[in-house]
Order: sequence, then structure tokens, then C-alpha cells
Amino acid sequence: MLNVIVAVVVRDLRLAMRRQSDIVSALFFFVIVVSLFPLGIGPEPDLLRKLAPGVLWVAALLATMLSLPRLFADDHRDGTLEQLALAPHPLGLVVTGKVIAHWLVSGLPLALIAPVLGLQFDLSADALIVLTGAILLGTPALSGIGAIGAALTLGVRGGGVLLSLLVLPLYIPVLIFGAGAVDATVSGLGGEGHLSLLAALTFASVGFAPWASAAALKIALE
Amino acid sequence: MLNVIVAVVVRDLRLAMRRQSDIVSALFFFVIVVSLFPLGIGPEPDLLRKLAPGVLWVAALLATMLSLPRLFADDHRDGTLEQLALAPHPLGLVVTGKVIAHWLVSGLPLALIAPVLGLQFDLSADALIVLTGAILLGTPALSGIGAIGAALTLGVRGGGVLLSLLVLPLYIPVLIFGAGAVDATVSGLGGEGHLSLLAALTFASVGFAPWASAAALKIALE
Amino acid sequence: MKDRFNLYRFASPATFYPLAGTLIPYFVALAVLFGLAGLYLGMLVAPTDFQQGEGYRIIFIHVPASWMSMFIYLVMAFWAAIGLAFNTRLSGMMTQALAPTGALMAFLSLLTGALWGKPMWGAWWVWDARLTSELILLFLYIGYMALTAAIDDARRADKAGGLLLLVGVVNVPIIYFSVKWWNTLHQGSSINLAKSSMAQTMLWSMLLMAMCFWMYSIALALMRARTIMLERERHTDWARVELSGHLTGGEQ
Amino acid sequence: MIYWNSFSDFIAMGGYGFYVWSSFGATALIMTIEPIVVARNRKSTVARLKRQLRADARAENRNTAE
Amino acid sequence: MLEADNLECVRGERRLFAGIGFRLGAGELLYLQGRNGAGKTSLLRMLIGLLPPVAGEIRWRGRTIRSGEFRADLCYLGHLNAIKEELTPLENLLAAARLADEALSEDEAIDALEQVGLAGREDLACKYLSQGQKRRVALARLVKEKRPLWILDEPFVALDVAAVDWLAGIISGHLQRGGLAIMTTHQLVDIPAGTVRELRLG
Amino acid sequence: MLEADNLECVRGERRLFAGIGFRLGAGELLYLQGRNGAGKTSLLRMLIGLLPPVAGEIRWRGRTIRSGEFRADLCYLGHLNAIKEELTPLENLLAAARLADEALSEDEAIDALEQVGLAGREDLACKYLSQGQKRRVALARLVKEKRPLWILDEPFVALDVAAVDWLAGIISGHLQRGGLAIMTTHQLVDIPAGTVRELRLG
Ligand code: HEM
Ligand SMILES: Nc1ncnc2c1ncn2[C@@H]1O[C@H](COP(=O)(O)OP(=O)(O)OP(=O)(O)O)[C@@H](O)[C@H]1O
Ligand SMILES: Nc1ncnc2c1ncn2[C@@H]1O[C@H](COP(=O)(O)OP(=O)(O)OP(=O)(O)O)[C@@H](O)[C@H]1O
Ligand SMILES: [Mg+2]
Ligand SMILES: [Mg+2]
Repeated sequence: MLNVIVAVVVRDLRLAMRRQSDIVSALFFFVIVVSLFPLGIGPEPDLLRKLAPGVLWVAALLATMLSLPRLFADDHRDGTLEQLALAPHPLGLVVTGKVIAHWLVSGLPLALIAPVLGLQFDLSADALIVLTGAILLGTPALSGIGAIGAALTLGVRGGGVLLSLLVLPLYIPVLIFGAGAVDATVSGLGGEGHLSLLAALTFASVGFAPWASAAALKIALE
Repeated sequence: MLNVIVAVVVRDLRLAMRRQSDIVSALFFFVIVVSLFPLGIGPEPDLLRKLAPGVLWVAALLATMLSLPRLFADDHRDGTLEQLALAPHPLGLVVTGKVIAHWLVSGLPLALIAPVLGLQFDLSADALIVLTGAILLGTPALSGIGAIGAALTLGVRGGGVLLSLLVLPLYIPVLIFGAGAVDATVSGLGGEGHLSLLAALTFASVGFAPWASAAALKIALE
Repeated sequence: MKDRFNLYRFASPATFYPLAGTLIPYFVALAVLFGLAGLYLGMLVAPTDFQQGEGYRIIFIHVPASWMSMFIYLVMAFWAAIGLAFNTRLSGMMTQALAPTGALMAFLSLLTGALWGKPMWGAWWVWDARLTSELILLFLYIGYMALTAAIDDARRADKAGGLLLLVGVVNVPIIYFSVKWWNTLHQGSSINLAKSSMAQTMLWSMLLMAMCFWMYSIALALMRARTIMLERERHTDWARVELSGHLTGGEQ
Repeated sequence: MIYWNSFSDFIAMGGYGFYVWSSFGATALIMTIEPIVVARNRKSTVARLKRQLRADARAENRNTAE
Repeated sequence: MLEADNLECVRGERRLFAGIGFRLGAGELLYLQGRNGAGKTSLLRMLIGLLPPVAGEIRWRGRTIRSGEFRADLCYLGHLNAIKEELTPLENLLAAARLADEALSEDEAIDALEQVGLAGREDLACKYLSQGQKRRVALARLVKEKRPLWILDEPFVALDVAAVDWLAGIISGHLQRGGLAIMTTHQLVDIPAGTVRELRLG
Repeated sequence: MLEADNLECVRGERRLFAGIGFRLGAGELLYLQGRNGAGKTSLLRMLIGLLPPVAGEIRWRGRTIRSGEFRADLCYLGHLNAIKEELTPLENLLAAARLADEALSEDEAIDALEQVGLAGREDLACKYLSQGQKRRVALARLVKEKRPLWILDEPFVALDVAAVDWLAGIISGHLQRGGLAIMTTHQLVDIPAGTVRELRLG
């Protein structure tokens, strides 16, 4: 069981390394979107400090979402997905591996760069730590929920935009608790409550999503 | 000359109608992204009113950008692009047609729905009118510039993310003048200056972009 | 006798199609009846609300529309679960038939809520939990419709859509309990049949309007379901008979 | 029984006329348009299916004739 | 070993076939034939369990094919090559084996690639290979394949004459070892060993 | 009419061929042969002007091929079908003609589709067609094609026996009318009319 998951993760990571552009681009998309806001809104530091958690989180949602369409599409297009579905072990395990790899490639780098961006918005050290923690805790849920959407829109024309339509509403709780944790810290209320809710969301979705996605993938392969 | 452009526009619009989901999804992506911000930032009307132009414009950039990867990708994948490149008339004309169709499908609907979203942010009637005008004037430039990026990243793996990396920085002037027009109206300075700059941007990019894109497409086809 | 109440028989399109055809007029009539009664009571008879003035009369649409938007989603999720579990053909048709009406109800809830909010709260829109979650509900409806429209194979569309419905169903309790869980501007539940805080006429007219919306939704869903059914089953014998019946005249 | 004193009072709705009547109007509009659209859709679908049925029948005749 | 009874296939609104059945034993090859659009690919996808039949039943060793057991006995090769363009042929072979939970050593994989005529290109990413070379990478899986049931959809497409001969030999060997094979093709290729049976659709 | 001199092709770091040249006149067919990866597709893409040669020259009617004139005389059919999955075969044919600035009436298009055996499917979106049927839609363009130079990359792939015969006939007709054709294929197909010349790569 574990070795299937490991095999998938290893293969996906190797592919990502081979392409490189993947990791770099998701990260830069995040950075650019975050930097667009001060341009559109104006440079007042007070205003920006209030915006920071929301903007960072929305950018994180969008960056994660942007790499979702390819989560299964490449494997689908070249026939690998068929082969995976025909392997003796359950497809859910394979999806678990893919979700983990997706998070390592798209979620983890965001958490690592977030403090730097937070500095641009003049956040305090406390807030930066909570922000990083929240992104670390929340992004696995994004990968998990996203996997369901990616599987549902697999092979559907215009899938990329449709995917965002399906997935973004489901991301909202993560957004609310994620941004809420930072807000609460900034206003001195302490973000622990929000963080534990985030952790719960992540647990639930990472546990449940692979099986829902596997079901959706089987439908797509018919 | 004109009939080639018309033929391309007609075909692309027919394809869009056949898919339907295309138009609807780009629009709803816009709506959803705009709605995400208040969720992340909090509901204070004063704050939201200040954010509105920036948020709406950033969302418009992202919505336009999201539909870009498919601007040429579908034609490329199924071999139609090769055929278009081999047609006797210059490829730039074909691209002009595709840019027009892209705007009709992705830019125009944004302009039509923007006032409704502006209401959610409690904007005044004046600001709403300028906002709509700015989006109408600015989105063709987005389609034009986007076409260059789409052509450059054609056939490149992970193109979607790479594309945003190339295109978003080029979108910044549109963002600044677009959001600036609304800001200026809100603060009573009058947005005409910004609007005419927007119009100039649109003229320049719609005139120039097709030929740059055509050159990029030829490289992609080698 | 036993055979009569066999659920599977009614779940088969061949039985369902004519049954729906006969039922539709009754539902339409009931909708009109309840609607007229509700409007009479609510618009002409009911007294003013001491807090909100006459503006409160929007409640007679707002609440039924809000209820129906949630209820229809639950019904769709129910059908989807049945469809995924037992692979019945009818369930997919029903969810597809219900979705547009549900989306319209959500839209009406938002619209009337906004029209109510402007005079009461001074803003068309505020970002409170109930309003937001209702907006998400609309997105879920639209996402469902976009997904099923984008998949061409009907059976595949049903299954994929069903899965999405089941995933999205978590939103409904959030809408309903949002007023309890978060401290919101939107007012909490005031319906309590035992000792209502509302005037009796208000309560009755609201219930009557809710019945009207309910009957209306059923009628429309059945109409749509019949069309979908005919289209999907056109190669089966009953559909051919139905269609050639149309050929030689017949209704519609 | 009737609460209102005059028709104009009824229309004014105590100053909330615009909001109340827009709500009711929009609802009435949607509830008339939706059935019309559904009925139209049904009609065109049935017509298309009939055409297809006839075309299929013809194709079958041709096949058996061969 | 593989039994299909009374299969019916409906795609979209078209009934492609109905009442199709066959029984295939060890060492037998089933040659699926039929004009374009007859439903060959659809039938194969039914047999591997990806497309549920509208009616009828498929059994492997007397049991349903909806089980990990059946899938552990099956080797399917579709229209698509199932190779990753970014990986080299060698990495592709090894990753495919690992994902299918099979043991394949690096030496075996190199040997297989040599057999399909890709010696010297083990280290070139697959995206630089030609149409036919990509197909060869996909087919290299068959060299060491021990699973008893092979299902191949137009395996000869894009191959040159030498490669076609080689593949025919590989399939013969499989049949001689008591394997089963089902395949479609529009090219007439002679498989020297095993019992060849034909099934015409449409 | 079409002359190629001393062409050289380098893909990646590999020199595929060098010093390739030929002259093709009216009514002649050039059969491009070679094992998988020999560079046939690459050569064709050079001839249509999409891939610039590293060395050598290509002339059409004595002039360079980098002109709208050459493209107006050229009909190319690649690996890919260049059809839109959402459109019906009929719409595809008409749109392709309009985009290539050719006159094609609806009746002619329907007639062409009938000839390729797609009668009765004019109204079905192409995504519902099988592999071979899609290829047929692409080939339907050739029925009314009047342009003198046809360049076809593996046109027989995925076609059943009847369709292969039909296509061979169409190509013969083209040659008889004084057309030129260049094609690659691994299947041996007999083209009854015209002068057939061969060129081996690698
Ligand atoms: C766009 C804005 C609004 C949305 C999306 C919305 C949504 C909803 C929903 C979903 C319900 C049904 C839930 C339940 O019965 O517990 C509801 C009920 C209700 N809403 Fe709204 N609403 C909005 C605005 C307003 C406004 C502005 C008011 C009045 C000031 C209002 C007053 C009520 C009342 C009185 C109920 C009935 C609650 C009950 O008695 O159970 N709503 N609304
Ligand atoms: N972009 C590229 N970079 C490096 N090498 C390439 C590239 N494209 C093709 N090649 C190499 O060029 C060679 C010839 O490719 P080409 O597609 O022309 O072959 P072909 O003769 O058409 O083969 P087939 O019969 O298999 O279709 C192959 O060996 C391939 O590895
Ligand atoms: N999703 C679908 N919806 C509707 N029709 C479909 C669908 N998929 C396939 N078909 C139809 O099913 C038929 C058979 O397709 P299939 O791919 O099985 O044929 P095939 O025998 O493999 O043909 P070929 O030799 O051309 O590959 C075709 O006529 C096609 O139009
Ligand atoms: Mg096939
Ligand atoms: Mg080739």
C-alpha cells in the first residue's frame, strides 16, 4: 500500500523536477498576484496591512488552482491514467500519492515564500509566523479538494475554467479560517482556534478526497 | 482580407456557443474571485469601497488570463493551426480574428457584469459607469497582449502557469490606468485622462499584437 | 396490489413519463391557488410590521425562495445518492431537471434579499455568513449545470454531477445554521409554529407562499424531466410510441 | 378585512414601494419566463426528435432495400 | 479462461453491437475485426472493465472482472502510448513497472529497450522520439511481460516493417507460453504460433 | 515543378539526413520511406515550409516556397486531423474551406462526406466518431481538392481496408489530372495511376 503511494510521489516529483517551470511558475504567479494589489489599490501601509491576510490567501488559492488542471490531465492524455486504473491496487491510493506530490510542488513553496511577501505588507513577526503556519496547514486541503474538481472536469473541454468554478466555492472555508487566523493574531485575539479548524479541514479533505476523486476518475475513463 | 477575419470570428464564436460552458465559466470565475476578497478581508464597507477598483481589475486580468491558454492550444493540438499557417493569406489576419473572438467571449461579458459586482462593494453610480467604461476599453488590450503570451507558450508543457508569468507583468499598465480611472472618479478628479490612456493602450496592442503572435506561432510550429 | 407500490416501477421512465404528464396540471393549479391565497393574505390583509414598516412584505417571496433553494439542493443530492448507489436512470434526469429551478430560487433569494437589505441595512449587500453561503449555493448550482453541460455523454454527466452534488451538500447546513454559528446582521429563525413571534396572518401567508413556490418547482421540474426523458430514451419503444403519437397529432 | 385605505397607499407600500414591487415584479417575471422557456424547449426538442425518428426510419428502409 | 456472454454496447445513442460473446482459452489469439467505427475499441474497453456493458457479462477464470485479481492478470495497451514525454525510455519503463507493482530490474529494462531497437536512446527524453519510436517504447513493456492476458488496440500502427515482424514474434512467444491475447488491427499481420480466432463486428 | 536540393535536417543534436534532393513533375508521386525515426515527417515539414532546413533549398515552379503563392498551391495533411471535435463533419469541411479561402458549396461538402462513407453522420459532432471515422473526415477534404501539390503524412493510418482502397483511388485521380503528391506510409499500398518514385531516408 505504502509503496504504491511512494512510487507515485517519486514519479510525480521527478516529472516536476524535469519540467522545473512548474514549481517556479506557481510560485511566481503567487508573487505576481500578491504584488498586483498594491498597484491596483495604492500604497497606503495601513490599508495594505489590513489587506495582507486576505490578499495572500486569495493568491494562494488561485496559485494552487492554476496548477490543478494538469493534476490528472497529463496522465489522461497520454494514457497513463488508464494504466493506473488497471493496476491491481485501488485507484484511491494512486490519487493519494498524486495529492501529496501536488502539495509538495505547489503548496509547500507557497508557505515558504509567504513570510517574505508578508513583510512587503508590513506584517508583524507574530502575524508572519501564524500566516506561514496557516498556509502550511491549509494548503493540503486545497490540494485535496482540488483533486476532486480536477477529476470531475477531466477530459471536459474548457475544463480549466470550469474547474475553478467548481473548486473555488469549496475553497471558501479554508480561505475564511486561513485569513481569519492571521486577522485574529493581528488584532490580538490569538489564531489557535482558526488554526485547529484549518487542521481539521485538512484532515477531513485529505482523507476523503482521494476516494471521491478516484470515483470521478473512473467516470471520466468510461 | 476582411472575410478571413470574419470567417475566423464566426468559427470561434460558433465553437464557443457549442461549448457554452466557456463563456459562463469565465464570467463566473470573475464573480467568484471578486467575491473571495471580502471573505478574506472582512466586511467593512469603507474598506471594501477603497478596494473595489483594484479587486475588480485584478479579477478581470485573471479571468481573461485563465481563458488564454486555450486561445491557440486547441487549434494547435488538433492540427488546425498548421492548416491556418499554410493558408495563402497572412497568419496575422487569422490571429486578429481570434483576438476579436476572444474579446467577445471573455472581455465583453466582464464589462456587462462589472456594475453588479460594483454594487456589492457599495460603489457610487458615477464610479460604476466609469468602471464599466474602463473595462470595456481595457479588455481588448488584455486579449491582444494575452495572444502574444499564448502564442509564445504554445506547446510548452506547464504553459498555463508560464503564460501568466509572461502576461501578467505586461498587463500592469492596463491595471494601473483601469483602476486609476475609477479611483480618480471616486475621489472627484475625473477619470477621462486615464480612460484615454487606456484607449491608446488598446489601440496599440490590438494593432500590433496579432503580428507578434503570428511570428511566435510560426516558431511554435517548427 | 403489492406490485402497485413497487418503487422501481415508478422509477422507470416508461411509467414515470405519463404519470408526470397527468400530474403537471394539478401542480400548476395548486401553485396558482396557493399563490393567490398567499398574496391576498400577505399583501392585502396582513398588517404592517412595527419594526420594518411595509418593507417586510418582501418576506413573502424571500423566505419561500430561500427555503426552496436549499430544499431543492437537498432533493438533488438525495437523487444523486440514489443514482450513484443503484444506478437508476431516473435519478440523473431528475437532478438535471431540478437544477435550473433551484438556481433561479437561489437567485431570487439573493435578489429579494438585496432589495430588502437596501432599505433595512442601508446596503445592497453585506458580507455576512448567511448571504455569503447563499451566494455559494448559487455557485454550486451553476457549477453543477456547467459541469453536466460540458460532459456530452449523459450517463457520465449524471455520475460526475451526482458526485459534485454530494460533495457540495455540506454547504446547506452551513447556510441554515450560519445565523446561529456566526454573529450576523441577517436575522435568525422566527418561525416557530407553537408560539410564533409573527402575526398569525403573516405566518399563514408566508406558509401559503412557500406552498406555492413548492408546487411551482415540482411542476417545472416535472416538465423539464419529461423533455429530458424523451430525449434520452428516444430509442426505447415507449419513447418511439410517444413520439409517433405526436406524429399523428396528439398533445403538444 | 383589507388593511389598505387606498390603492395609492397600496402602491406606495409605506415608502418601500420600489423595493417591494421590484421584488414581486422580478419574481413574477421569472415565474412566467421560466415556464415559457421550458415549454419552448420541449416543443423544439420534440420536433427535433420526430425529425430524427423519421430520418432513422428512412435510413433503415434504405438498408433493408439494399 | 476469458468468457464474454451476450455483450451489448451503446455509445451515445447508437447501439454498436449486441449479443457478442466468445470464449478464449490458453494459447489462443482473438483477432477483432470490423470497419471503422464498428466498435472494436469500445469492446476492448469493456473487456478491461473501463466501460460497463449495457447488457451481458464478462468472466475471467469464472469470476467477475471487477476485481484486483483480474487486473493483476491483465496487460492492456491502448491507442495511447502511456509514456511520459519528459522521461527517458528507461525511466518510463521502470516507472510503469513500479506503478503496476511489478518487479523489473534496470538491466532487464535496458535489455527490453535494446530488443525494440532503441539501444543508444535510453537517455533521450521521449519527446524527441518519432511517432514510431514512441510506440516502440510502449511496446517494450511486452518484452518481459508475464501476465497471461494481453489486450492490444491496433498495436502495429506507426511501426515500420522490421518492428511489425518483431512484434508478431513477441505475440507468438506469449501464445506459446500459454498466454491469451486479444487485438485489433486493420493491417494484416501473420502471427505464426497459437490458435488464431476471429471475431467480426458490424 | 517541385525541386529540392541538398537538404539537411538536424533535430536536437542529431543529424537526421543530409544531401537529400529530388525533382518532382506533374503526375508524379513521391513515396517517402524509411524506418521509424528516419526523418520522414521532418522532411515533409521542411517541404511545406514549416521547418527551415539547415542547408539546401526548395523551389516550387522555380521560386522559393516562402510565399503565399506556394501555399495557395499546397494541400497538406499531417498526422493530426485538423478537425474540431465540437463541430459536425459538415461544419468542419465548410469551415476548413472558408479558412483556406476556397469555394466549397454545402452540396459539394455533403457529397464529399458521402464518398468517404459518412453519410447519415453529417449532423453528429466529430467527437463521437471513432479513430478511423475522424481520419475520414480529414480525408474528405481531398475529394474536391483542386490544388496541384498534395503532401500527406501517413494518410492510411487507422483506415479500414475499404477506405484504404478508396483513398488510393483518389490519389490516382489526382495524379491523372496532372497533380503531384508526396506521401509517407509504412503500409504498402498500390497506387494504380501516375509515375511512382521512391525516396529512402536513413
Ligand atoms: C442577499 C441577501 C440575503 C440572502 C442571501 C438571504 C438568505 C436567506 C435565507 C437562505 C433564508 C432562509 C433560511 C432560514 O429560514 O433560516 C432567509 C430567511 C430570512 N431572511 Fe434573508 N437573506 C438576505 C437578505 C435579507 C434581508 C435584507 C432581510 C431583512 C432585513 C432578510 C430577512 C429574512 C427573514 C426574516 C428570513 C426568515 C427567517 C425565518 O423566519 O426563518 N433577509 N434569508
Ligand atoms: N524537437 C526535436 N528535438 C530533437 N530530436 C527530434 C525532435 N523532433 C524529432 N526529433 C528526432 O528526429 C527523428 C525523426 O523524427 P521524424 O518524426 O521525422 O521521424 P519519422 O521518419 O517521421 O518517423 P516515424 O515513421 O516513426 O513517424 C527522431 O529520431 C526524433 O528522435
Ligand atoms: N462517447 C461517445 N458518444 C457517442 N458515440 C460514440 C462515443 N464514443 C464512440 N462513439 C461511436 O462509437 C462507434 C465506435 O467507436 P470505436 O472507437 O469503438 O470504433 P472502432 O471499431 O475502434 O473504430 P476504428 O477502427 O475507427 O478505431 C463510432 O461510430 C463512434 O461514433
Ligand atoms: Mg478503434
Ligand atoms: Mg512520422
